[in-house]
Amino acid sequence: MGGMSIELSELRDAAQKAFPADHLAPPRDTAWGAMAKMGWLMLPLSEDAGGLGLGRAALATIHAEMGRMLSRAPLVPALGVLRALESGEALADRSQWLERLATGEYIAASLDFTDASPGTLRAVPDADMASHVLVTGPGLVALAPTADATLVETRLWDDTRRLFDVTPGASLTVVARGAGAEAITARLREDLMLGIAADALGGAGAVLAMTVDYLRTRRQFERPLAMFQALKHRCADLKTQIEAAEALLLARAVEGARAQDIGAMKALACETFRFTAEEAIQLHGGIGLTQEHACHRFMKRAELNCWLAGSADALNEAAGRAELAG
Amino acid sequence: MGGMSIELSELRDAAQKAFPADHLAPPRDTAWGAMAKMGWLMLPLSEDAGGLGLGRAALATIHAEMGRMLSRAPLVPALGVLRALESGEALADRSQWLERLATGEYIAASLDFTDASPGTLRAVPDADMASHVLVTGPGLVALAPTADATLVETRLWDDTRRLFDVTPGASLTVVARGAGAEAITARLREDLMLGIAADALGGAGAVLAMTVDYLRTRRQFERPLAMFQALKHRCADLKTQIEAAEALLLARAVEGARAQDIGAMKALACETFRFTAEEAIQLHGGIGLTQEHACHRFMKRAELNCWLAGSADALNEAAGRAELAG
Amino acid sequence: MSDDTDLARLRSELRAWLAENAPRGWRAVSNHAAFAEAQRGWFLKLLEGGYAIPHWPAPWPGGGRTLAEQRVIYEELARADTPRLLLSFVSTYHAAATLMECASDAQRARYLPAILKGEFWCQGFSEPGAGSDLAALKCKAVRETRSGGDVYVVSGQKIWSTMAQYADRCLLLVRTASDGPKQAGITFLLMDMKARGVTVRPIEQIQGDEEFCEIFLDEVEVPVADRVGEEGAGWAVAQATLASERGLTLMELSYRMRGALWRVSDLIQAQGKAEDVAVLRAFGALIGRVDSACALADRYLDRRMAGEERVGDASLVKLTYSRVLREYARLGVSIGGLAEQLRAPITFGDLNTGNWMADYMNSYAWTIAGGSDEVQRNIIAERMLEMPREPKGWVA
Amino acid sequence: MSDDTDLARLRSELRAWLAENAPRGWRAVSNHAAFAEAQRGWFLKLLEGGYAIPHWPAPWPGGGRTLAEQRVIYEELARADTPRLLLSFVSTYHAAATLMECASDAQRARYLPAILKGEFWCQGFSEPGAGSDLAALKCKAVRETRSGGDVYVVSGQKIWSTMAQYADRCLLLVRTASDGPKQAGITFLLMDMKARGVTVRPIEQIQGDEEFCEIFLDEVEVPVADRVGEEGAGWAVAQATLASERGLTLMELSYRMRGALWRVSDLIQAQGKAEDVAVLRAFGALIGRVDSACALADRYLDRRMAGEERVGDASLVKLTYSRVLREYARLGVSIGGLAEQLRAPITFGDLNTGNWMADYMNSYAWTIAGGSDEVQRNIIAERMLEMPREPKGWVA
Repeated sequence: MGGMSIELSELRDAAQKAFPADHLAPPRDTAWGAMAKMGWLMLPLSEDAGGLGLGRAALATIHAEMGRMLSRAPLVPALGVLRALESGEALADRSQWLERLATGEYIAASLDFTDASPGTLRAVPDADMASHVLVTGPGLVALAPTADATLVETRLWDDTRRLFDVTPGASLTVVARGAGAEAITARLREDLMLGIAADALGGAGAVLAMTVDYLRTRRQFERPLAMFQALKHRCADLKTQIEAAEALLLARAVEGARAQDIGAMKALACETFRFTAEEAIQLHGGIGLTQEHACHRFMKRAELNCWLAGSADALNEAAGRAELAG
Repeated sequence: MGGMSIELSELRDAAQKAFPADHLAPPRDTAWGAMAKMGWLMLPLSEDAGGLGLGRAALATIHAEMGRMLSRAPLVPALGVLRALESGEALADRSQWLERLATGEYIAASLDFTDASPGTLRAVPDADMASHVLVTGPGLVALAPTADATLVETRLWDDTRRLFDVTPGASLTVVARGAGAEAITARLREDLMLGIAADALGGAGAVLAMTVDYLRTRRQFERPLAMFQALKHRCADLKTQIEAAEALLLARAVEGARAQDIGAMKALACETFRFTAEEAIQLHGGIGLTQEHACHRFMKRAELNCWLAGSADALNEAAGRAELAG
Repeated sequence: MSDDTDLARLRSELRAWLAENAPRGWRAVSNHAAFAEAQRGWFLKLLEGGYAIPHWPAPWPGGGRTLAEQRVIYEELARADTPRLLLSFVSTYHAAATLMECASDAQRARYLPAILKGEFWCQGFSEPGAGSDLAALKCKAVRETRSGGDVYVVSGQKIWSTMAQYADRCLLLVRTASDGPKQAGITFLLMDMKARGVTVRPIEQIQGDEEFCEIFLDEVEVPVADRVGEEGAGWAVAQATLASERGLTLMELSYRMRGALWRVSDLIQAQGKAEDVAVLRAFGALIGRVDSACALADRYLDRRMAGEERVGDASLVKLTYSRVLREYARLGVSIGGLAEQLRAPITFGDLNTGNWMADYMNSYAWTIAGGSDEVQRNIIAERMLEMPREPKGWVA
Repeated sequence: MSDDTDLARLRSELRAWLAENAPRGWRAVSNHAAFAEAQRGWFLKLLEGGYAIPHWPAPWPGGGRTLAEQRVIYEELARADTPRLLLSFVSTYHAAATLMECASDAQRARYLPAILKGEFWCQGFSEPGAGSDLAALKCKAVRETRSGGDVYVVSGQKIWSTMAQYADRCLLLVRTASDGPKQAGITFLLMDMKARGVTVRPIEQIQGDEEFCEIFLDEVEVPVADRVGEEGAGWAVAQATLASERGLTLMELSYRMRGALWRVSDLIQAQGKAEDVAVLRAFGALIGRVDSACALADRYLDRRMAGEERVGDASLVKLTYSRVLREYARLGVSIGGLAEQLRAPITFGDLNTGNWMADYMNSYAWTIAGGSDEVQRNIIAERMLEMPREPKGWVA
């Protein structure tokens, strides 16, 4: 990612060592255990609370690495929720909650921002392994136990993700109320957008690298495909788009970035991944159409990412309105 | 254009002979005189009325040729108005009017479909050489003499066109009323859309041919630019888009085509020209940025065409709505 | 363009016949074996009606149709939403053209009637190592006397054979010589798919279908009597027949896409986006593009009928269709939103199913297979625009 | 990233200074002579303030700034909407870098102070016959004794020299040998634009400006004392200094574009499209793109500061800026509709003027000049992605 601090490069290197690029989409539960062991579940927790005190730049770094290797573990909602609970003024036994999360307990949250279905939370990642799901509403943030909820898994094209529709029961543990709840909800959404955007750009970089490798290796008409200028230029355009979106991701991965700016960035990042994956399949030719080759897994993850944590249409429209009003 | 009748190929050949491609944008008034002499001003007039009785396919053919050589003469509105007057049940001395038009008198019409300015007609081509301007309104089609009108010329980027804002005076000659007027207005709009679309595709073909010639001739890095595959593929994409849009133009250049289908075709044709001209300048490199080279004249005409006889946004929206309703 | 009287009569006869005979509910088929049977049934039914092989010469049943008549037939079959004859495609087009134009009388007498009994054929042209460079194929055939006969012993691998698991016979390109120009060492064989040494492995595709197969050939014996043309003349035989169907196929598929625009309308309504101007404009732009694909395919057929086909015309049609098909599917994916990311059952043998992600993935088959978009662009640039050919070699 | 104390102090000092000194109404200038004078005046004013040449080393006045300080200065100059120093660009960047890094003490002593008096320089690199292949230049220089001195006699033609009609001196690449590799025969001269035999012809551009010029050289005598480096070493001299400004320039221009987004807002309001969701979405997408161009330029500077610049990084920044600038202008053209097709007066020296068609046409200068988009793509593919280089020759 370049120009990053030593702390972040170390984090990146550790992630690449723990989850090498040649072993895509490792099993969720073992990966989750490894993440807990490496302390990633308390990455953003303040040092006072026993965490590493790393900010959004670290979140962007780690989520990008998870995108690169098609992680099945729900680190994006997990870390968002961790930060939400840490700010949860009304949460009794807060430090115990944080300790439980830091050591491996998972609390899920919805990645569907359309709010279409009161009563049921859509697109909740890995609710099957969650103890609770975070519920946000006007002036209220609370935890609902999954033991008490109805979970319905939705079958996805993306085979690296599991999403559930969750209908919570009656019992709720209050995390925050009033303005505090609004602030937590807003920040959670920003974290989720940042997380999905980082995931997307990690994936985009990986699928482009895979494509360039293929073109360099594969020979047709007595030369490597990578010699054909039309293909070179398409790869160069993808590289340029990815680098620009990555630069913007890092610029937005700070506290205090405005929600509309994070949203526009998320839209750009996800469209960049989507287009890169689309081109990657085309550039791989027939082999890209087979289940055996990893190309399609990136493509399906890219398509899904476009709809998690806000769609491009919704986010761009909001950014446009904000600029007009501003 | 291919697959065309002998009559149409003859018309096309005559146009190419009269207005060769190496003499772009000849002076308007001499071109207009030549057109009258060749009988083009009565092309669509029925044979009973002394015309050639050629239909919309002929209009598409001739307007495409005019686009190809950046014609300055207002043939698109002229032939649209001719057809309007021929159907003008309420027009006294109709045959004299038609004869006057067929021999060189010009009656103008607005090419602005937004109807933004009651009282003033916007985007009226060459009103300075018009005896009258056609005024259309709810249940009324009439002629307003320009002698009696205020003409304000608007300065355009496109130096091959002249457009005027025309505020007619009080005196009007009625052409049609009621349902007849509505039908004439509708058909006139279709004719104008077809005319501008044909103009666009003629221009697109010409500017692509010019670009391919340039790339074949110009050498860089010890080879013709046309050897670079990235440039070849871009030209091939332009060629494909132009051929597809041309095929659609010919399919829509028939009586009875639905307005929304002609509109969607017009939007596609004009966007095809616009994109072709944009790519043409890029592919010409520095020389394309000079006034000396003809590239920019096609580009400016392409940009203007996008807004004459309906914009892509308006026409595509209408086509989408019609399909939804249908 | 209005039909003349004969065409109008054909059209109304066919409509009446379809009202009686068009299969219903064929999209609900959920396994390939049943799909293959349904395909065979519909082919035999069409043959009975006289509409299965309009492009074959008379006196084959229903043959001897003009191109204009063929177009009417395909338009009506698409309009009536009948299944494409996916499994009879190779047998009635490529195999038939090969047999009629290049084969011996004995071969014709044996195989053409079998096709009309419902034999399915597949194509064994592509190889894993060759990709777009078809002539680089390596599948090796050595002429020997074995099992008491004069045979080619064939070993190698083929790929992207559509539904080869249900095929009875295969149009096979093999290498019989490896010195000299690569095209010159290619020979054309007709191979029995039930022969010993033939193994078919369906390829699991990204949308979950297994339409394409790999074919593994391990010392398969193909009688020399089943060679088409001379040894080493296989490339010319393949070229002669490869594009035999392109115009009609793409006309049919373009009109099928046009006929499926209601799926976009339904989706817009279901998503409550009928007043979203961005969606309406995108839909309108798509309509123009789909219509242009139809018009271009039509014009291509017109040119062919008029004997005015230009080199590269087929590439224009293929490239346009493949791009528009992608745009069609993408618009559906983007209007449908998160709901389209939920995996739904796929439909066999149809490209515009309303399962938008599946349609999107299927659309790659058209941008990659049968001459990728990249190959088409080369052809258009080099053969129509007369830009220089890709060099044969280079100096680094 | 928050400024540290020194940077924050620089920023507030500069803001205070700009509040006093920033020129007003500079966009209204309607002829080039007045524009050139205004440019010179603003350069001298900035020099007086200590902000004109922050990238020069100390003890030049205002020099010796860190890259971080330079960034602050350019950000603030853009934010205060002051004119770009278009006419001092070559003199303070390329000429200065050439003189400082490659020239003799005598040359430095003579020319650097002249630059600070407000001399304008131009670049004589490109030629009509060479295009992107800069090293193919043909402008010929022969060493002779003439007018009693040791001179190069130069004849040939240069093109795309920005505002050469107002330049005092020219960085000139000439060919002194035509055998051997084309790069090896190139020599770097400093030419007096007032010398006999120099003719400048402004090129009428498509938006009506005449910012670029052709320079015709007819036996122009350039003293050998004005040669930089050895004869035949000109290519290396040019390469060393060509990209000297790229990061800061593109950072400045990207932030200027960001700062000009209000023009899009105004246009949307004026066109009554504040509730057109298609327009809003397109605007939002543009905002993301513009912000990404700013962020990429920033990251490039960060990398340079950290000594981590990669080959190709400058190409990423240039290609991104040029594409986004095009998108910015196109969105304005498409929102503005027919009204944008009416020809309005142009603004000199600004790229985001709100005259959308003029801005659109101006944007080509960035996709074509200074290494076209196509050349940047080659660099990125070959140098960053390690794809094979374009072959030097070929076999047809």
